[in-house]
Amino acid sequence: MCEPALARIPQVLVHVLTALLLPPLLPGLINKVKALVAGRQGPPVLQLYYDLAKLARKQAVISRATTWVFLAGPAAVAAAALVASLLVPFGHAPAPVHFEGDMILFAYLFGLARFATVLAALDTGSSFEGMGAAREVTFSVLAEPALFLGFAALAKVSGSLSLSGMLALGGPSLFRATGPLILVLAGWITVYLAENARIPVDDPNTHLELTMIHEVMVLDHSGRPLALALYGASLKLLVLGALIVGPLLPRTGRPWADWAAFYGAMALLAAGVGVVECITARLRLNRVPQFLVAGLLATAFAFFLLQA
Amino acid sequence: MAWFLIAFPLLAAVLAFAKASGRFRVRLLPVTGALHLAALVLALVLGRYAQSGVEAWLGLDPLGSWGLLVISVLFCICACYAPAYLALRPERDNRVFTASFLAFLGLASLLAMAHHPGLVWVAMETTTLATAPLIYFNHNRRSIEATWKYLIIGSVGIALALLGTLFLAYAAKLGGLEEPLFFTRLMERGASLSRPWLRAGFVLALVGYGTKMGLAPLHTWKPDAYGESPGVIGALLAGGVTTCAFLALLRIFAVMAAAGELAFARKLMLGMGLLSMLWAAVFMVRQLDIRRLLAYSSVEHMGILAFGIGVGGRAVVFALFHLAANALVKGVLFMSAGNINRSYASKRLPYVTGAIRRTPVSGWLFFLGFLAITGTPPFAPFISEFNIAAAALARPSLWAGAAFLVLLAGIFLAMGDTVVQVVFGTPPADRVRTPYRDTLATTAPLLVALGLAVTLGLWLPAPVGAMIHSAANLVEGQP
Amino acid sequence: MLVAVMALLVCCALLTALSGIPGLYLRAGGGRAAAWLMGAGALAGLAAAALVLAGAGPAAQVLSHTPLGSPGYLRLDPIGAFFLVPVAVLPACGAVFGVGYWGEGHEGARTLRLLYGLTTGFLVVLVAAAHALTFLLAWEGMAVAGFVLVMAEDRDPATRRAGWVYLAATHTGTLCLFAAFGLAAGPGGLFGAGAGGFLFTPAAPGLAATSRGALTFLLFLVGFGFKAGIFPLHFWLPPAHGAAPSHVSSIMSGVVIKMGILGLVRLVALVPDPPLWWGALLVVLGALSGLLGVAFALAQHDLKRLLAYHSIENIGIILLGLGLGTLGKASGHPVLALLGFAGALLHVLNHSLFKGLLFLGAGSVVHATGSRDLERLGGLGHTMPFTAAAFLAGSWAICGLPPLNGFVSEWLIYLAAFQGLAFLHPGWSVLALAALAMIGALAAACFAKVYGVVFQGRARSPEAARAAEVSLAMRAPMGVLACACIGLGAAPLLVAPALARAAAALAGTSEPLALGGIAHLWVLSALALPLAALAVLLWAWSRRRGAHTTGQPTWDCGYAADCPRAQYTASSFADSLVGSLRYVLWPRERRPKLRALFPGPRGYRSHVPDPVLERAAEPGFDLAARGLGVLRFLQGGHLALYLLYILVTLVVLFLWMVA
Amino acid sequence: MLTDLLIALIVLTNFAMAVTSRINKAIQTAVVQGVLLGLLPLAMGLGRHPHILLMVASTVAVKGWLIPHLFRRATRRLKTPREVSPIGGFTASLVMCAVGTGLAVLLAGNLPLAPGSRLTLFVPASLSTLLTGFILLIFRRKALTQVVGYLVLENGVYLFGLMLVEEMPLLVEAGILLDLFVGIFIMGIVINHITAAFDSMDTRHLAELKD
Repeated sequence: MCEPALARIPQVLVHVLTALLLPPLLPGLINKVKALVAGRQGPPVLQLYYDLAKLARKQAVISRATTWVFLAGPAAVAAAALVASLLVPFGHAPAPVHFEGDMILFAYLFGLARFATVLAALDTGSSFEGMGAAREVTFSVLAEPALFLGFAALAKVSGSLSLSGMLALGGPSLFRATGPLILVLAGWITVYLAENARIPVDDPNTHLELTMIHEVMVLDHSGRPLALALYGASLKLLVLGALIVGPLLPRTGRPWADWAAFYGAMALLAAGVGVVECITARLRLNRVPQFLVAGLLATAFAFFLLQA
Repeated sequence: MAWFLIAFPLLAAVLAFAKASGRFRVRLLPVTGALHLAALVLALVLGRYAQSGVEAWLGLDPLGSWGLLVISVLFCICACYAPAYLALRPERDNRVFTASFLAFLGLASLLAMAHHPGLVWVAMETTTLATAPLIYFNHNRRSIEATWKYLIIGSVGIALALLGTLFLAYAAKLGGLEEPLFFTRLMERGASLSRPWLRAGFVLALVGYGTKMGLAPLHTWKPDAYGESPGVIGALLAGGVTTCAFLALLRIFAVMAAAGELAFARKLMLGMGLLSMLWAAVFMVRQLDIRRLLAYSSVEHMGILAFGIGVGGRAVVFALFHLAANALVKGVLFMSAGNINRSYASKRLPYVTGAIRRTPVSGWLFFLGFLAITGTPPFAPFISEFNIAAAALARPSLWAGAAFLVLLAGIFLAMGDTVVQVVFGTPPADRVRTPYRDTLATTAPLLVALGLAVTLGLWLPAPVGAMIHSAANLVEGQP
Repeated sequence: MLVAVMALLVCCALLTALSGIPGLYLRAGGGRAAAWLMGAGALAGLAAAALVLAGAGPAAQVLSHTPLGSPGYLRLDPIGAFFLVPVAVLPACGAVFGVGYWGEGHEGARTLRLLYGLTTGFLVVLVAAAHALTFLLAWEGMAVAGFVLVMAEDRDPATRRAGWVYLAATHTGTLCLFAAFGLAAGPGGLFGAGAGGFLFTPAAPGLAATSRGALTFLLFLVGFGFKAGIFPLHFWLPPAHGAAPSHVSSIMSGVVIKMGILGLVRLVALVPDPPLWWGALLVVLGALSGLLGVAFALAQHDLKRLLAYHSIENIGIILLGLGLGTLGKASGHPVLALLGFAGALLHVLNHSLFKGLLFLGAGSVVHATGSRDLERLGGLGHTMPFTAAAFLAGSWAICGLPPLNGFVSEWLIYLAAFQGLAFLHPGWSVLALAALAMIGALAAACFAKVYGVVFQGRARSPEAARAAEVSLAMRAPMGVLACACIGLGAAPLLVAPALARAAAALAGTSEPLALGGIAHLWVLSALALPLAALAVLLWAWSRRRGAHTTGQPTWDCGYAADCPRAQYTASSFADSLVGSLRYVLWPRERRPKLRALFPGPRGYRSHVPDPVLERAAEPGFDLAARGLGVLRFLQGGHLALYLLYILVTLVVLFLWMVA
Repeated sequence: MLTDLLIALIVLTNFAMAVTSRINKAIQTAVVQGVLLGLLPLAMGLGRHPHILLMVASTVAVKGWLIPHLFRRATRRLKTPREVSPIGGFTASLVMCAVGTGLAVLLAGNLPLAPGSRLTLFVPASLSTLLTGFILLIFRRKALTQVVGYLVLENGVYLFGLMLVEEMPLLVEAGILLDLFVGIFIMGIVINHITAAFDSMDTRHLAELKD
């Protein structure tokens, strides 16, 4: 519920600003960590901010095969991700908008984003983008149930049907449900990597279009649409990340400390992703479903562990 | 009045046989039918049927009235159709046809009104003989084969029915009854009749009249006779002759019921009913000849009638109702199939396809008739089939009801497969088209029949409903 | 007030049923006359529904006496009124569409119009039928009229086959209903003995748990399941919806199959204490239908067959809601019951809107290109922008994506499943959740494929290249339905009171709980607005004039050969999913064998047959027919044989009598 | 005593019918059976009723003269082989006939007669004759021999009818005479048509209508 309590205004303000401004930092962090681990200096941490600024000024090239959907896609992605960011709590405090069943809307907003991306990709009529789109939708079939089974497990533990409630596990229930929680998080991490097109599911830095998933879908985008697509992707990194770090964050009761903990956790997550990208190889495409099935099974198992 | 109903058609038959003019004969048909129906309705409205003397040989009791009403209406419809049909067959002399046609009505009236088992039997016998020339109307090898089979099987059946009647009489004799053995007396004194003789008599009557009715496996003459005779004759046989035989059987059934042998009789009826439906279903599968298909459908519906009687209670009411439903819809089916045959000069798949294109009215009527006969609302058979099924599920057992419904489903599938192929699609291009076209004369009687079937499916005049109810009571042995 | 409701209902039924009549006598303009009449009928129906849903109370009307039985009975209660809404709206839209789509030039256009109206009339009666005979009358009337509609193009053998399969399935289902109504009547039956047992009266407590109650439920389930297209009784649906003219497919899929759901809803509403297993069975069947429906949809390349399989999927979703609600009712949790039922009911409405829209869109595509084969379409978004946009709205909605209406109902069902976690054995909730999530993802995959292949990219065939936008008469209904999808998605609160009333009637709770309050429907509206605004804003920003150049070909990674046939096809798009589901879908493939170094042209074919129809029902019936053919000798023409039967019958009966 | 003798003879004619190979012989046997039946009422001591005398006369006339006369005319015109051409041989027919008689006895055992009735042989004999008629109908191929079979079957019914003829003469007489007269008459007409159309009476030609 959105109590328009005056006291929450600063909280909400920080939340919104975080959602708006923080995301492009995360890919920078990941890349920096990757570079450092690999012994390179790597691009600046703020590289994506520069890229976005530049793209916003550049002229876009639009294929004559496309329709309005091509441009609407990235806009819808960014819009959906922004609205979704309002639903997920960044750490300690409830999200700006929270209500019973908000996790369903949350998940479906990302579904919307995916649908929009895929349609924008198919609008070009290119085989490569079709290929990427096909892969994206294929993998989501396994990612979605994993996400929902995780929700179900958390709802069962917390007794809440809202993201803000189920992610804010109190101490006792956290202890009671450590095992299931770990399994849920493990499952969600596979979802996280898949949804954000990271190794081992997808390699954002690959240069072979035939093997790409997300990158190939925005192959024809340029200029502002590309900026929106990139921004949307980074926002996804933040928002889904908040889902994973949420149950683990401490509740200090002091807003600034909690915020700091959240930022720190996100940085750690990004670093973790970077490290994973360094030490694992990309899976063959036909192995990806197995990876996701493992994630799905982890969440399902978590749920049945709760029952036992 | 009773005498008029019997004698008038017979006189008309004699007149038709004697009078030389073909045109006159043809006109005689609808006139006789209409007058007969009018007289019957008048008699019923005047209430003359309510026990017109227990000790009379002839009279309109509820069961007989209902049966005769069905026959008379069907006859009227067939008689209105027949002139148009005969006009299409100028090469055939219609003297015997019209005479037999008219004689049938008189004999059927006799049967429906007869109060004596012997008289009923005589009427049934003569009805068989009167209809044999009708089957032979086409005068070719196929029709003679059909007639021969009809005659031999029918005669054997009728002989058995006679023996059954004699057994019944012997049972009465042992019970101390004396002539005349009116049904009413037999039922009143039912308890004193000799049970073994009664049972044996009923078995014989069931086999005998069942042969005339066409219960499987006694029905074997039906596909041939219905298949080779003109459509209008098929309609009259399937709705009229069978009704006569059913009435005759019900009379004896009622005696059984009154004598306390209801359970025995019901079991037999139930079994024969289900067997008939099963047999019909088996032979309707991939049946390429539409007339034989209709014949098997007739077997099926005789099975439904028997089944309904066998279920007993409420189902008897609906079995009697089904008599009318079946007669009307079978009329539509046989006559529309006849029209379709006439247009294609064939009655078999794959030659007869796309009937709604070549004979639109008959094609649609055939299709609607199919839907009606398989129990689709709002047609009358729906009311009876649904209620019989519902009653059967409650009693005697779930299994009887389930078997009934499964067979109905199988029959629908089997019949529909052929009917859809016949009705829809494109007429074969390489077949000659005969000059036949649907006209008002060849379709209006069918429309009337179908309209009546719809009406009965939605609404039944209260007096008729009361008549059916008291007829059902009579069948169950409560006069 | 109640008199007015009944009058409006009868008006609606008559106007729609008779809408085809003027066309029989007019030389031209019959379609328009029918559309006007259907529209007027729809307004009357909507008014009646609105009055009842606004709380006017159920209106009842005794019809004339059926022969030898109790009187027929019409009763418009909130449940019926809720179903009346799509029944009024969709056929009217289809009639308008038909003006452009199925003009006088078509063979049998008049028959089609007549039967179209008649089907609608029967539908209207059906939603208000409160008596077994009335119900069956309307039910079969609808089914048979629907059969003739499916047979509109009966010169095509495939259509005849489809029509026949449909008729066979619907009649088999009806016979199950015969049995079910028969069992429900009388003492000990669910509906009791009052009025011959055929009146829809609430069951006495405890009856549902008896074995007779169980059998009754199962028979109803099979009977209604045939109509609704519950897997594995769905097999008639894809061929029939594929073969029928599109505006017919639209009402078939949009409202006719919903009547199966109506039947189940009526049953659940009349039973105060359904056993738990009813709900569980519904949930399992729902998950099965939903998953298999969408999986088979994915593998289709005929546009209308694909949509038909999606109908099976959505029936699955509705069943999930209905099952969860039944579980709630059975276990005495009104919130769960209300959410499940409300979700199911709303999805009935929603599905009829967006599936109607999608079939009309498919009809436009067929009308413009003459092809239903996805692989021959493409690029229609350029030539048919309106149809494309409308189809996109429908696709959006059917995938259950916010902020369109499909999301709202799925959201309610999700909520019910989450609620169930606390109250029920969680297995049912988890099954429902996992199934819903997977269905959602697969549906999105499927509609990405459809929209992408049909409307995006470039034309794959000359027919597709020549396509032009359809006429106003065809666009207008699509527009109306698309607006309804968007409107219901953006402001579900508008229907919440009506929905709550219908769901409460179903759940058997006397006080209609404020659904808006429980389910936070208003938040959905509140979030839909910024979402849409944000998207539009960003879109406007990214397409600002001067910010882009057009006219370039797609960057194809260096492959300059500009050949539309090299585009990704529908089959390839679905290939990886179909491949991983091949143990379920069992595709028939013909792969080329490439032997030589420079192989010549080769073809590749794949087809996913319907498992029930093409692998079980048809071969089964064929086998049965051939098996029974062996018995033909019994009627072999020999008189001696026939006489032998009589003798044997006589002897057997005598022996039986003696024994 | 005399009745029992006559009935025994009638049953014997049944067996004779089963093994007769010539059409003419079969007809003759049927005639003998018919005449025996016709005389039976006299043996039963019913000769005092005038209407029964009338019946005896007419039965003997019809069965002993009219029907064989009709048959002979038909066979004479035909010039076809004179064998009855049975299905399955004469032994089979005979065995079945015996089985039928056994069945008849079994069945009759279950049907109690009026107390003090002396007509104990009537029921088994009538049923046996009925079944023999059936067997002849079924296992003979010629249309004419089938009619003979029908005649025997009728004889069975008639035999039973004699038990009732005293009390219910009308029922029995009307029934049996009508059946015989009209049935045989119409069959004769149809046989004429058959022979005209097929040049033969062999019913194997009459198996064209089938499924």
